[in-house]
Amino acid sequence: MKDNASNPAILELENLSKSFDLDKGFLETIKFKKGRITREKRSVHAVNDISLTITKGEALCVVGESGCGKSTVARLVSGLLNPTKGAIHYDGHRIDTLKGNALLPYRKRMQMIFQNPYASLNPRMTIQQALEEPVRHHNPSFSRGQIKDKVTEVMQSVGVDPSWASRYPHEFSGGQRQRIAIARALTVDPEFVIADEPISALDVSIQAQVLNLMLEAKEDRGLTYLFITHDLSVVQHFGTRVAVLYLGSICELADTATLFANPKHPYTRALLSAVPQLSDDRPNHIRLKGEIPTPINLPKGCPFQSRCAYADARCGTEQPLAIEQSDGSVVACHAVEEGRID
Amino acid sequence: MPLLSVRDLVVKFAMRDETVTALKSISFDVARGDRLGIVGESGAGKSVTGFALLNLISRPGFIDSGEILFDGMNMADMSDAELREVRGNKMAMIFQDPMVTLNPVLTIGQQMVETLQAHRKLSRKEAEQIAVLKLREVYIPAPEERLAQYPHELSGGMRQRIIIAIALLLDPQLIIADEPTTALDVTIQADIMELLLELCTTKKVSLILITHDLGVVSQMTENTLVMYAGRIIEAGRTREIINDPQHPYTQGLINALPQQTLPGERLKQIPGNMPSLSAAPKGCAFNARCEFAQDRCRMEVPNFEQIGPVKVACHEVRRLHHETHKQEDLA
Amino acid sequence: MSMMADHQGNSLFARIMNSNMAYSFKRNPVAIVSMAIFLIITLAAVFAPLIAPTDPYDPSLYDILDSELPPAWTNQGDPKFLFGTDDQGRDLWSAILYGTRTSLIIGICAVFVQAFLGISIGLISGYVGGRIDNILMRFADIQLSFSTLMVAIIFLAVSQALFGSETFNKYALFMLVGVIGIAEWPQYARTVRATVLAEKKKEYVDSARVLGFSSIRIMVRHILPNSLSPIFVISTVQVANAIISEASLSFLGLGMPVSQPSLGSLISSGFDYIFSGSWWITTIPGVVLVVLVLVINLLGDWMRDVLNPKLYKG
Amino acid sequence: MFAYLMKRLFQAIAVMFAISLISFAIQDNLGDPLRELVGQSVSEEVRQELRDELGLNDSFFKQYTRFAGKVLQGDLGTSYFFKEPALDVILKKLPATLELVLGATIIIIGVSVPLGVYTAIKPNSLFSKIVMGISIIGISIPVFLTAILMIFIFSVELRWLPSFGRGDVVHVFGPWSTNFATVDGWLHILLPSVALASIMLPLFIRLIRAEMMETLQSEYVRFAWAKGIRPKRIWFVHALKNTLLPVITVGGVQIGTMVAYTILTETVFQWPGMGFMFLEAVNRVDTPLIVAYLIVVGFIFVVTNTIVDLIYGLVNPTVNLSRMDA
Repeated sequence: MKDNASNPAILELENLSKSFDLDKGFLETIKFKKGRITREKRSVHAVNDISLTITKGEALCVVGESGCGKSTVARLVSGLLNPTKGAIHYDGHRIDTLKGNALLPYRKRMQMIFQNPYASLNPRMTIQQALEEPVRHHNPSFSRGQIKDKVTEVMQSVGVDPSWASRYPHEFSGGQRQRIAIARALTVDPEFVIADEPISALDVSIQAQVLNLMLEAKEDRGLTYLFITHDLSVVQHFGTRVAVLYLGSICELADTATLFANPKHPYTRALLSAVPQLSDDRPNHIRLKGEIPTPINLPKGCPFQSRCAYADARCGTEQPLAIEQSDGSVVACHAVEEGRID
Repeated sequence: MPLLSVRDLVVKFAMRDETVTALKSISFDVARGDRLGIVGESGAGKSVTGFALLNLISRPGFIDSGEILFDGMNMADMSDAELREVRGNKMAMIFQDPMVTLNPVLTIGQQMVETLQAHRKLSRKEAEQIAVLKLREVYIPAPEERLAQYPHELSGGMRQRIIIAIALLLDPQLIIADEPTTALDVTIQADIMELLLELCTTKKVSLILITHDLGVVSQMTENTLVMYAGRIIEAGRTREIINDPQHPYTQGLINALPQQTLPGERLKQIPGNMPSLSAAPKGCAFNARCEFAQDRCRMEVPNFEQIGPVKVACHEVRRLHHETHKQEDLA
Repeated sequence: MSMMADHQGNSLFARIMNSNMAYSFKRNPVAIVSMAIFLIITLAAVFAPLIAPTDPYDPSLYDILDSELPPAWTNQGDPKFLFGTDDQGRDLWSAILYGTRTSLIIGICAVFVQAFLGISIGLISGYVGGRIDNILMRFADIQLSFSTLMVAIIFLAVSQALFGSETFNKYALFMLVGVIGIAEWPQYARTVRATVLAEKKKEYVDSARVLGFSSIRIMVRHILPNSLSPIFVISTVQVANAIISEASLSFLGLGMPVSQPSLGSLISSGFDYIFSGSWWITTIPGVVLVVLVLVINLLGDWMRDVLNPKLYKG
Repeated sequence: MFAYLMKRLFQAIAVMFAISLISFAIQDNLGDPLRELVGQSVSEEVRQELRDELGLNDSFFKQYTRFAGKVLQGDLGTSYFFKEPALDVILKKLPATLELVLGATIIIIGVSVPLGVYTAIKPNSLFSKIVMGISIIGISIPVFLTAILMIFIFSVELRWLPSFGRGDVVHVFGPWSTNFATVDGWLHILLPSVALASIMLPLFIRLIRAEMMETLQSEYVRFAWAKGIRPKRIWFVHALKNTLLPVITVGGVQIGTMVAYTILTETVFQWPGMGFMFLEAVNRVDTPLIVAYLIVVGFIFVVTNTIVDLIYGLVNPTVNLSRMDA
């Protein structure tokens, strides 16, 4: 997949890290511990040294459990957060350092869909207003008619009747709202869409509708997706490539088919085995020790060591590097590297 | 005699301007030791069913009519004292979100001991001993130390284990679990489900598992009810329903899962939305979304009747049943 | 639950006005009666110069010989003076009309000052966050903990001592508006800030940022309209509180002078005569004050029930 | 916890500093100390000399440090009117005010908790509706009007209770004398306490009711019902404990602000406390007394607020422990 010369990279994340300070200001860093006053500054290390390349036309899924930093990745890429370290390149241009109007052209090319359709539309704006606003903002030269046409066009393309445009969001169901939110992102004709858990707040039957809509948009408009989700069955269906995140680090990155057929990282294996299946054979679920540690003051070495059945002394001291395997997948695990796992 | 027998249960909510019916006369049985799944999308009435079984519908909701026969006694017209006797004791409930289910200002120990003392004459010491025993059963490490801890000191998965331990404290005959893992991560969810399954089988406790996840139902339960817009539309053995769903809605629900389609292909979606309770259409509530709907479906509510191995509420199902079998023969 | 979705009532304020709010108003007799009384009092106050038989600000129009006449309906009452007269022989009915006018003007103007300061500070504090937010909110907390009344009493007392009562009386109205307005801004600021913080977390704000809108546009066009319900609710309560504060200050002699009385100074001027049996000088303006404040509070309660904003604490 | 403590302490000091600045500014601008010292008949030259001597021509900073140093030693100047140290005058009046606040606080807590809880548990009962009705009327009556009304009813018309003063007080220690030792003292403090309580009581009832109703809606209360816990335990242990946390923060501050309302009640009831004294001092332009009042009241506010914050930190397990083990 690296030698995919026909499809140029659209987005590159280079050693991207993001941490949030927990103790703000001088006073909060002073702790009283075991009878002694110490200074300590705690931070949540949400994303640690992630490098990723997304090529045109693919749908890269980022999966992981809550607190693994997947939403932070989405927010970093969309510019809602600024990285602590590292760089983000879009189409060859560094964008994480841009501000205000300099970012505007990229805003137009890169849009985001959010998780909660009940919160992602301004409740006090009609659908028409909500959809017109970005069109007007990004195309100041458009006439009233052109704006109206554009809005009608996107509404039709997401399957929302344009005659409902004067209604308010609360008059729509969750699925319809998510369609409208997608329409809003599409009004500026982006080429790259970040979708942060776009279907997890929806019911099963509605999930299928929205997923289909996103697939359609991908084909019709040649969209590239960065798709954040916790749902592996959606990944298998929707993604072309998958990055598995644990405690802010990528543990495995592979083509979807490869990953599902032959997961290598112990965490990926546990994750896949935990998905409840419809079939009646008893699940052979890999039970992990303990629970996900908090991303405050990360342990040295492999972030997964505390729950890993294969962890040894090296895992406790040395952070595993991402190494490309024979089938093209990239895995960060000492046990895999050493061949301790089959 | 089944452990639980629900007959024509109707639950209504008195809203400001109108009274909406959340459960439109549902009936089902749970045998001793049985594990029953209740599946449906949000607003189908599955959570309301769970709370109604404990007669714990809070205002503005109320049980309008029907019987909830639990161990021969009707929960629907018990006094408050009699209800207390049953709740937490013979019939326990596990809630959806472990982060808000435990009282933040009481220790785990206090919340366990009070449950025991509400139903048995026990000293605090004795009660704590039982509590530790139950915490051990749900694989809580260092259970003695947990008693003095407050909920916020524990993770979500740990809290849900404690809630399960509280449910088990008095060895109930029936546990109602309302989406017990929806708020948890996939790997934790699998652990909790495994634990629940293990406890129910070894202790022969009946389980009602309310969920939206067909995969969970498939792996956890023997029987399943599918609910739609306040009614049960399909009921039977879980395997039958998963492998050969009869009601068009159940079929649609299963076919809409991404696993049922090849990667990248369009999913088989059900069009439209579930109608809100106040705007339910005439006839079958599913008629607007059903590809097989006939005039009759828009006029009269279908009966809930045995068709083959399952019970289904659909006018068209008998005909559809035949047709699909014919097609299979041809293929 | 889906049925709840229909009642969430998150639409443009005008829309609520047309549907939900008007509907519940029509069904709520307490709200209707309160609104009617409030309108009557307000209209009477606005048209006081037309309604009042005499001008209570003009000392040449009243006669000390008429002093302490009881209301017209009592035995010694003079039909010329509907509510009797005060200790200086001034027609109480006229004085009350003008007094209500003064009280209402101070109450409403003070709330405008509060709202302007509080909403601007609250919006900035909530949207900008960080150190500015911290400092502003600490400041608000401290000011609140000292209570409006204390701040106002000390400020007014010191200015009275500083400028002498003559100058003070001349500018009393502005001073009252200013001091009640400034002392109460934290109420608004905290409410607005809390709402802004809650709204800011919602994805529609993120969505607007990703679409590249400017901060000011997001603040004014997106966040502010969604923060209106709590502002409306506290505004009613604040008007009631401001009227009470004004009355209390005037009662202490730190507010409107007796020559240009507000309801509070009328009550105060009658207090000395209550033991000698002239109950009406205190009681009648007192009743008017309580009824005015009560109907405003009742309207506020009704609004709180209808708009049902999440009123944030702390 | 440590940071929390330090922050509160730091804030308290900052506030006291601000108060001292304001007090100093008032002292500096309000009235002329020379007039009090020498009268009108002294020549301008002598005045200048005296000014120099008294340090009135020093820089602002120097004058302020002198002022602050004196304040820290408890020297708040001498009252022009009483010809006594201002602090002594205030300390003599302080017990009367504090007892009034104490009486009102007892009434508020004793009445608002049961009523708030009851109206939350049974919101639709007739009694609850009456309580809520009275409480909104209560909020709408200014405290001085309640006081006047009560004097009119209980003193003027019924002649049951005295309308002014403290009555028979018993000396306890230092400047402290109490109302709570004699029947006459109790009778005297009853009306002023009730009047003072009348403004906060409805607020407290409504606050407790609102918090309690919210708590009763919570999942953990629902879970407690599902566990078969007795209603009394659910109401008074599960719900009330969670209700009181926010009530402590709001309520604690409100009790502090009651000191402001004592000015009103003391004026109506001629109660010989600080508030009454303050208004008199204002009328007499007794600057040192005004300044001293400001500093003492500011100190009371700061102390109550700090204590309330600390109590909240101690009572609330989430605040306390999460900071402790952090």
